[in-house]
Amino acid sequence: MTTYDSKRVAHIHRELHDHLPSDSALRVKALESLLVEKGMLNRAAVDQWIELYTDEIGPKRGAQVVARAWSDPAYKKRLIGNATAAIDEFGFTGSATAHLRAVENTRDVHNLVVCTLCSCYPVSILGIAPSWYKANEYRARAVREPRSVLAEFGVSIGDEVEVRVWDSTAELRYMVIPERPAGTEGWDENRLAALVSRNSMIGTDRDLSPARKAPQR
Amino acid sequence: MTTYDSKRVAHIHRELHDHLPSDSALRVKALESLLVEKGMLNRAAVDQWIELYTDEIGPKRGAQVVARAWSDPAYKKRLIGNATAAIDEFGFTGSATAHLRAVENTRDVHNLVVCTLCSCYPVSILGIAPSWYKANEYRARAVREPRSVLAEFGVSIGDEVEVRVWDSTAELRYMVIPERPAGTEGWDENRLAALVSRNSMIGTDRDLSPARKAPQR
Amino acid sequence: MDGPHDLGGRQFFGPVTVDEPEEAFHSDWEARMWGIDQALSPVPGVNLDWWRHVRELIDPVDYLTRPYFDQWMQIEAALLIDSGVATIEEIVSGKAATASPDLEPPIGPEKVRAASKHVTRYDRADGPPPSFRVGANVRANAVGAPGHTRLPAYVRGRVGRIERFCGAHVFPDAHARGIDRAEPLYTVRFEAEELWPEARAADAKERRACVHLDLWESYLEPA
Amino acid sequence: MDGPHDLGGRQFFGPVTVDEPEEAFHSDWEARMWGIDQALSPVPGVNLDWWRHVRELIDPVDYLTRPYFDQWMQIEAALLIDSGVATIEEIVSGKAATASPDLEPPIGPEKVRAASKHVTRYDRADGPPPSFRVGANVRANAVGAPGHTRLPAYVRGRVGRIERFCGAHVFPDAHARGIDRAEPLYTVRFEAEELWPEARAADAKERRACVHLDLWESYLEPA
Repeated sequence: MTTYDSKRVAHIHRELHDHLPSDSALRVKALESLLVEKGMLNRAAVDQWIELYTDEIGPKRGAQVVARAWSDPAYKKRLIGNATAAIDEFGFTGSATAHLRAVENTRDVHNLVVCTLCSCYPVSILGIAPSWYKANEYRARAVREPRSVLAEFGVSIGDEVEVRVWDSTAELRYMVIPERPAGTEGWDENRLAALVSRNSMIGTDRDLSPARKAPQR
Repeated sequence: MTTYDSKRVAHIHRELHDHLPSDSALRVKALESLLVEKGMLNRAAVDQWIELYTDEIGPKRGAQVVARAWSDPAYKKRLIGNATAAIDEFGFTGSATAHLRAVENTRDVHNLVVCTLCSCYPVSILGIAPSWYKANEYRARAVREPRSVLAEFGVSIGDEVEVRVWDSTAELRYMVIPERPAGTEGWDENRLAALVSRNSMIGTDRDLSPARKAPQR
Repeated sequence: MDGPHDLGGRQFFGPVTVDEPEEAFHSDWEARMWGIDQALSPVPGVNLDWWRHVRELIDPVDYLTRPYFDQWMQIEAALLIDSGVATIEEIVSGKAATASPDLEPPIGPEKVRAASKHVTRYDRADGPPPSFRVGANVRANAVGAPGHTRLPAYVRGRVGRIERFCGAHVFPDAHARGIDRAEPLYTVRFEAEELWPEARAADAKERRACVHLDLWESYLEPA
Repeated sequence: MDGPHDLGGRQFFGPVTVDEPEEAFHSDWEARMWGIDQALSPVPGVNLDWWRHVRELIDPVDYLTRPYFDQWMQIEAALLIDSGVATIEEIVSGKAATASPDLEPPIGPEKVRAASKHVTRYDRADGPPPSFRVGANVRANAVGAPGHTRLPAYVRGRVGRIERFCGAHVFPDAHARGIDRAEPLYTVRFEAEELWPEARAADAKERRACVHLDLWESYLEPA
């Protein structure tokens, strides 16, 4: 049973700091060996989790959701009204998406998602969060200077556009519905989904026009 | 002329981070050589500054001030009323002591000095600040958990004693006048001064009894 | 807790690394650590908020410098030691020297797909009703909490407007101490000018911006 | 500025290193750096508050990890580059590649003793009179300042009591931009219970404590 004792755990962390090897790979290798030996871990299950999130559970899921929202106004309404139920239509509910909210970009509004306190992310539809999302720089700056951060991603936001930042402080998770770009009239969902970058669903990408070069992932 | 441009300087710091060698001694050696070559520095003056602060300007000065305050009630009154003028009677005014304030420990009050924002310290009477005074741990903790910090210095403060922390946020500098210990009746100023530890004038030492073992400096 | 994790609005961090490879995992050990965290036998009493707090308690410099999944390793190590399941010597050596714990057996590979669809809800239907109405102005507490809390420093003492009531959700400050108690949760909108002094300047570069946070009722007072 | 330097009250830093050698300097390079800082030709426009702000602008992780006098080296290096007195290549190589600047010549060893007695005053006799009286309750601003400021985060939005008026002193927020303007300065006493949530608990370990800060008038409002 864990103790919920902050001082005790802070002390354990200092002990670990003093005794663990510096190399992260060595740390993890020893932990894995120990857990297997203690009967607390099945290596094949670890392999399976990694495979699942490498091949299947990732931003392509979110892109499918966005493409349907672009194509089907009734679905978009359901997605904005109750995103958890709407992604369940695809069978995409899962880790960290029990309470999902979809926020929509428009000509006048740009949305940007961050977790300043840790690394909350809608894992079951976007997969493993990129490192920059979990890094000090993004967490510190996204809430205070979103336009400067977006500029580093190559996204320029006009003065007339309101930037809405969503700091994931509770168990709600946020996904951005980017604007459907011009020039995609009549495209089917698969073709549309190919335009939807991961970053556009976090808010660090905005213009998804088929004509643009080198989309930021 | 300096620019007062924060963003520019932050950028320069990142450049320095990327280009300077990791070893501090190498960094300082290169800086010294460059300044001498540019005619901005006299090495013998550097030697002289170091010598002065190694041999002469240090906590022994503060100890003399405290010993006189213990011996001469009129001096103590002047020290508490205007510490800058009172240390000037010894010729001790100088770096960082243009605005000095002396705060007195009593049976009911213990004073502790810190600078949470940088490393402000009454240099001309206490010399170079100890490393712990400038370290993250002391700066973070002294204002929030002074009794725990004092315990690490071996100083136990009873519940009946009020702890007054002084955070040096302006150009005022603070020195603590510790309590004169019992058993020192009739001692002259030199003998008294030998009891006064540096830490007692910062507030991380309290009991200066001649009988105690291993005073904390 | 006023810890190193509370990064929102801290100034002069450098540029964001935008040119990251697209792969989910950037090295084998990161993938292993992530997978271990999904697959290991649960340590009794550990929940998401206590797990987060254990991360927050990592030495502040380590928190800011050690790689992300390296911190996950340290969280799990600390939880194992805290619970008496492993010793620090075992963690360092990777070799068991004490008896195996009597825990729920670990998940096998055949159950991973089903587990990936598992959803943990944090709303509680029987939680208390909301005291604030949508559109009301609220001020976030000026003082934080000594332990785990989800009220970031950058909104403390600031006034925002209730944008939405989200239902009663498990209160993290209590949950991190093992208590499952719900409180009304709100999405609150704060204007940039309320949060950041430089946004008040006439020539502010960051114009027309706001930040939304999801905040529990006891973090808020009427304003 | 909400930077890494604003350390007061940040939790779970480790123990203080109390067993430090008594010598003033613990290594030769530290002594050299300290001496260089005393002895070098002043760079025009640099004052104490801007110098402090230049330290605050060091990369946050470097600020928390690089040795103290190493940071002094980086401050001086940044000021030399900022002023056009040296290039980064010169700083790294230690060899001059550009012309010597037209600055005040450096101090010689014969003048060091006199210089050590030099006092820089920050009070201004012609500054404005105080608006708050001793004993008055005041609340510190909830919002900080975008640049250099000496109002620590841990008192923002909190109520204290004016303990003493210290005269009008040079205002650091302006001084760090090169402006010598004075404002009334006060010593303000804050009770521990006002600052720290855990100090409010009935069984608080840290009892009967207060913190005094010296704060300028524009940091304060009546409470």
